[in-house]
Amino acid sequence: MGVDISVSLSGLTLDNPVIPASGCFGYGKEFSELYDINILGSFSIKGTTKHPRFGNPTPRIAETPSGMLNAVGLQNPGIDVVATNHLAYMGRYFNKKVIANISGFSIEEFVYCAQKLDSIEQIGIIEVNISCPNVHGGGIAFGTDANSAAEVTRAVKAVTKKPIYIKLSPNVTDITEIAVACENAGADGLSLINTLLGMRIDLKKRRPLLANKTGGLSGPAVFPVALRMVYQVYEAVKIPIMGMGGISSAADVIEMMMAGASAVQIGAATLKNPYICKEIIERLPLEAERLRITNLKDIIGVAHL
Amino acid sequence: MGVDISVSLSGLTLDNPVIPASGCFGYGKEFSELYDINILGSFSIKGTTKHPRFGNPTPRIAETPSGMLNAVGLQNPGIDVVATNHLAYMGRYFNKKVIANISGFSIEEFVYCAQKLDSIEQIGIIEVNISCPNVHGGGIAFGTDANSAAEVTRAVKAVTKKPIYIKLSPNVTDITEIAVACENAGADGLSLINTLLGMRIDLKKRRPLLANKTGGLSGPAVFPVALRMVYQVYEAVKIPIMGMGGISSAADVIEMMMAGASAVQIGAATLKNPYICKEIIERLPLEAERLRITNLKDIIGVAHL
Amino acid sequence: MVVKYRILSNTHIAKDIYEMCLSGNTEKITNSGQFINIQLDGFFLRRPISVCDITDDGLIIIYKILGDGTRYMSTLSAGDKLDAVTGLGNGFDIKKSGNKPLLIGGGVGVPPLYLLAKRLIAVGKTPSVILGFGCADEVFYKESFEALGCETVVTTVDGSMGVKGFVTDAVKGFDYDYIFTCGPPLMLKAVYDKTQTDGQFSFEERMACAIGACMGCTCRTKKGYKRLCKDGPVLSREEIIWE
Amino acid sequence: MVVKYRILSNTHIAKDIYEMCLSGNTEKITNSGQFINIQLDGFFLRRPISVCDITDDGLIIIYKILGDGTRYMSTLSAGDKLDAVTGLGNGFDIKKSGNKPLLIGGGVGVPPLYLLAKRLIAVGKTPSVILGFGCADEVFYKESFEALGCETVVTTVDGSMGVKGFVTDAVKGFDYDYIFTCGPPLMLKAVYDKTQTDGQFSFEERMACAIGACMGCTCRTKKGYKRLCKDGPVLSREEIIWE
Ligand SMILES: Cc1cc2nc3c(=O)[nH]c(=O)nc-3n(C[C@H](O)[C@H](O)[C@H](O)COP(=O)(O)OP(=O)(O)OC[C@H]3O[C@@H](n4cnc5c(N)ncnc54)[C@H](O)[C@@H]3O)c2cc1C
Ligand SMILES: Cc1cc2nc3c(=O)[nH]c(=O)nc-3n(C[C@H](O)[C@H](O)[C@H](O)COP(=O)(O)OP(=O)(O)OC[C@H]3O[C@@H](n4cnc5c(N)ncnc54)[C@H](O)[C@@H]3O)c2cc1C
Ligand SMILES: Cc1cc2nc3c(=O)[nH]c(=O)nc-3n(C[C@H](O)[C@H](O)[C@H](O)COP(=O)(O)O)c2cc1C
Ligand SMILES: Cc1cc2nc3c(=O)[nH]c(=O)nc-3n(C[C@H](O)[C@H](O)[C@H](O)COP(=O)(O)O)c2cc1C
Ligand code: FES
Ligand code: FES
Repeated sequence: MGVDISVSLSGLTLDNPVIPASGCFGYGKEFSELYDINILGSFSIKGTTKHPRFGNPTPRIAETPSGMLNAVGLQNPGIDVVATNHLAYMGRYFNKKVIANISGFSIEEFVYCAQKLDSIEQIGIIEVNISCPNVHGGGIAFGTDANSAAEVTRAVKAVTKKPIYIKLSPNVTDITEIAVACENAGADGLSLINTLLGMRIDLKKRRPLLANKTGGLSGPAVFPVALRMVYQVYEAVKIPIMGMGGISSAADVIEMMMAGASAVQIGAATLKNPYICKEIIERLPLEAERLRITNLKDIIGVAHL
Repeated sequence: MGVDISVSLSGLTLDNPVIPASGCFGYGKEFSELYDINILGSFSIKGTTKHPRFGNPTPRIAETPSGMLNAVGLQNPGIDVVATNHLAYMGRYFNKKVIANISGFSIEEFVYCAQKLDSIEQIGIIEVNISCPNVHGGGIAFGTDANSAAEVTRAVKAVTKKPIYIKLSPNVTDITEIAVACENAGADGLSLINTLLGMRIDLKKRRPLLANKTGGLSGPAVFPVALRMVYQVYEAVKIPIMGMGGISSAADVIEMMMAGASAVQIGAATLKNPYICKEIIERLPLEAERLRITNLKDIIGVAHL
Repeated sequence: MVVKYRILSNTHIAKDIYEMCLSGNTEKITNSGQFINIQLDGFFLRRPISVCDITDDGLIIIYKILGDGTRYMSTLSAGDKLDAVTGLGNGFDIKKSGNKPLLIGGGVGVPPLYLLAKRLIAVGKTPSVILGFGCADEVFYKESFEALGCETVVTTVDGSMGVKGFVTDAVKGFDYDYIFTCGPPLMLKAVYDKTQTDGQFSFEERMACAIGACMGCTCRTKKGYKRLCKDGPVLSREEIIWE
Repeated sequence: MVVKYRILSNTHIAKDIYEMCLSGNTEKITNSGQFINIQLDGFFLRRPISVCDITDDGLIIIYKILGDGTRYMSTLSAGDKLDAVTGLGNGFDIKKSGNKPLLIGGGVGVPPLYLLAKRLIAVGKTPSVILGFGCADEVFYKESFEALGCETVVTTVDGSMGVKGFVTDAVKGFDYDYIFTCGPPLMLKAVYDKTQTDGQFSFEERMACAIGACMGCTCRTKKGYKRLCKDGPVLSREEIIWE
């Protein structure tokens, strides 16, 4: 009895591997009104950019079979406001370290954000999102080109002592190539996957349903793709992986960890059921016991043996 | 009243755009015992290779949210047996032209298959599957490299007068690049998408569930990804597209056509419900009418306007 | 707060329109104009539906069959469970109202105005009501508003009941000093243009979380970006930007 | 053929084991050992379950809660509908049987042997039966086989009922000239090794179409590749290749 569900990420020990994913938990405030979010392993804040952004026009949301599309387009108040207001205020309802998700349209913007966050005690990990469909570097998204990915990694690493996790895009021919490039450039860990590029059409209007035409697919539909990518990347790198994409149950958490994730993030499922992370954390020890797991850390990557 | 649901593909007129997808309809025989399959627009036969293949060990099938993984691995009796036995026998239960799906592990094998089929009257289109995860050309699957894709296209075009449709893989960074390469190399049309590479783990065994470890994801879960790719490719090429990936209703057919497909294929849904193509064909005129469509051909790519 | 409601009834009350009575906790629902977000088996996202009325042991919603989700809802029956996140949105602020409020609803924009009317009456400000529909078959709740004692005018586009035309064609007949309105976007814009008083407008947007976390439903206003699920769905005339 | 069955009952008969009686068309079910493929709301693939018995107006299946699909099945109740593709697989060929057939079932391999026993009795070849389970809690249908007049021995791994051990530990007590067996792969292999007579073995495999079209369930046999859904699930001893 007494399953150990704690995990660790680059020196940071988490009570459990459950982390709400960036963009699906805001800055935690709305959820903190529903339950004490200090039970979470950590959470990843909404992707922040150097400058404030409105994001894309609406509709930004569409439903798909076992999933959803979003084209929020990185709406955020900009890193300065996030650093001074949001993160400062967060202490009132969350007393653990958070993951700061940052994005940019140029290397300089990533660097600006990382620098700004470097001195903030509260931040455990900086998660560098190079996989948002809107972010471009020389015509190709940073996340779809190994050289650009490495470049961002190096630049960000140079300006902060915080552990840096690069968040990878699944919209690539070979995700291990990008993963290895990031590892070689000094990344402390990897987060994968971001959303798959998808689309829906409004049959009555005969137009793309989302104002942005395309959007990012997430939710249970993408789970097998995410799992495959975590499995492949685990074989290609030595740095820890935060696995995500479609997780919506304690069994999914265990499956993702067996594929190679040291911790997991949960996105779309928190939008469908705001209590899902709490429920999963409560369920994890039982599910582990059923599968004769006494320490969750033992199963990381176990499917490879 | 009286919606025209016929479509045409490279000179071939189909009574309707509904085509069971390769690998999900065998050679039609099992379905012909359930209903008169002559109501179909056409169907695409199981992928055929030069030599007979057993395929992968079992388990070959896994379930996923709103979808499934398969790792059949191109089990087939080889092109010679298909040409002499299966296609000959097919005339007893199917009197329309079929689509012959071929695969290969080298250019020579594709060419062998195409040559063999060139003189068979019954075959309306040769569908060249360069996107099966098992098929490699110089270390990279033909379907993930524009040059290899073009090379296969040219080689096959050179040996047959039949219309050639190249079947593309979704597991690429930029599908339009491959599509354009195939068009420039002489392809008459494109089929997309093949399956997304995915995986499941057996929690009790702590091992990949499929004997082949990874498998191809298909079914409704992939519909938004398929739709996006058809939409993108429609803008990049002038040749017709057979759209597929997750279609399971008449509304899906219309959505895929609005994205740019001239006809559609239906795979996983036929495995779940063997009557689905019949049901969709019956439903199509009603659904079209509801959306004020009088001729299905009018909506091909209409979402781009 | 997530509540597992029990369905008491699910009644077809007009063309494609159903009234569903639910039994369960309503403590988080403080204002008219708020909504609940309903989970449906086999659908990933929840469906936002306005609170039409609060009853002794639950609430009433009214919905229209628009797509697959609402069609599925119409197949549910008494005794079935319904999981919903409840008490969402700001709702109408009746304190800001003048003394002669006019409520203008179009189609399934009508339901939230019913609880609003009751709340206004409770503070002595009985509203007048305009209900707009496509045709007579689609009309619902006319009698319910009348039973509250509200002067109620129905408009139908085809003239098959009440005033022929749009809700805005009925506005001139009323003496009012404030409006509350809910309905399709084109109607809201027309009401905005054809009325001059202060007022509150309830908007619709496609939502994911509906609790203010995902930024799925943001709109620009003169007072900054607002999340229609949390800072809305009700906006005041002076803050609205039409795009 | 797709049949919409109506559930008449869904009864818990042993640990994690349910017996479900269905009313509906069974004309396509010609042999014992055939199966139906059941659609469940919220699950993409159907679940293959053996026919346990044919009744006047339908059939009986017995299933074990193994994962989410069978757990969901256990929540269904009388009156609910069940969509199934029916009459699948070759089934047992009783013409090939000797005069003293022995049926060996393990766990949820037991159900198809029940209809088989009835069919054998109908042609005057009353079989003997060995039913293997983990423990006494899991035992089902012992009395049913006895009521048919079959000599029936139960084995349990922990010895809590009948012979302690595996089905193969009970085989030596019988005089038989043919076997029919269904159960988990390890049991089938053990039966194959510990018996010498001709016989038929029913296998399980993960399936997609279950009608022979997708090649999802192929196995190698000495008579070529076979689709377990169409050319199986029953194979004869002489064609089996163990991998
Ligand atoms: C705050 C609010 C209150 C509402 N109150 C009511 C009400 O009281 N009665 C009523 O009938 N309808 C109401 N609606 C609209 C209702 O949410 C949609 O009609 C419903 O979600 C359609 O679901 P569907 O599955 O039938 O349609 P589909 O088109 O199949 O739905 C697909 C997706 O789009 C979303 N969607 C589609 N149309 C709308 C829409 N107009 N607004 C928001 N999301 C949409 C769905 O929620 C779902 O996520 C309200 C909407 C909002 C935002
Ligand atoms: C021909 C045949 C006859 C069967 N007869 C019976 C029976 O009479 N009673 C009974 O209890 N079980 C029977 N089974 C096994 C039964 O199909 C599985 O236990 C069931 O599909 C598990 O579904 P699940 O959703 O609970 O498990 P999950 O593991 O959640 O299922 C996931 C997927 O794997 C498949 N799967 C998992 N285990 C098996 C398995 N052992 N065999 C085939 N597919 C599997 C499921 O069908 C589903 O597609 C039979 C299997 C076959 C092939
Ligand atoms: C509404 C929404 C907004 C998102 N915003 C961000 C973001 O700002 N930064 C980021 O790195 N990922 C963002 N994502 C991606 C998620 O963090 C996650 O990688 C992805 O959704 C896959 O996980 P899921 O299937 O559990 O949702 C967003 C996802 C959703 C659904
Ligand atoms: C069991 C199975 C076998 C398949 N075999 C082939 C094949 O032999 N050749 C091929 O080109 N595609 C094959 N496919 C891919 C389908 O033809 C189709 O491209 C894909 O499944 C997406 O469509 P769907 O979502 O409707 O299934 C197979 C798919 C499945 C599910
Ligand atoms: S729907 Fe998530 S913020 Fe409004
Ligand atoms: S499951 Fe499709 S051939 Fe057997």
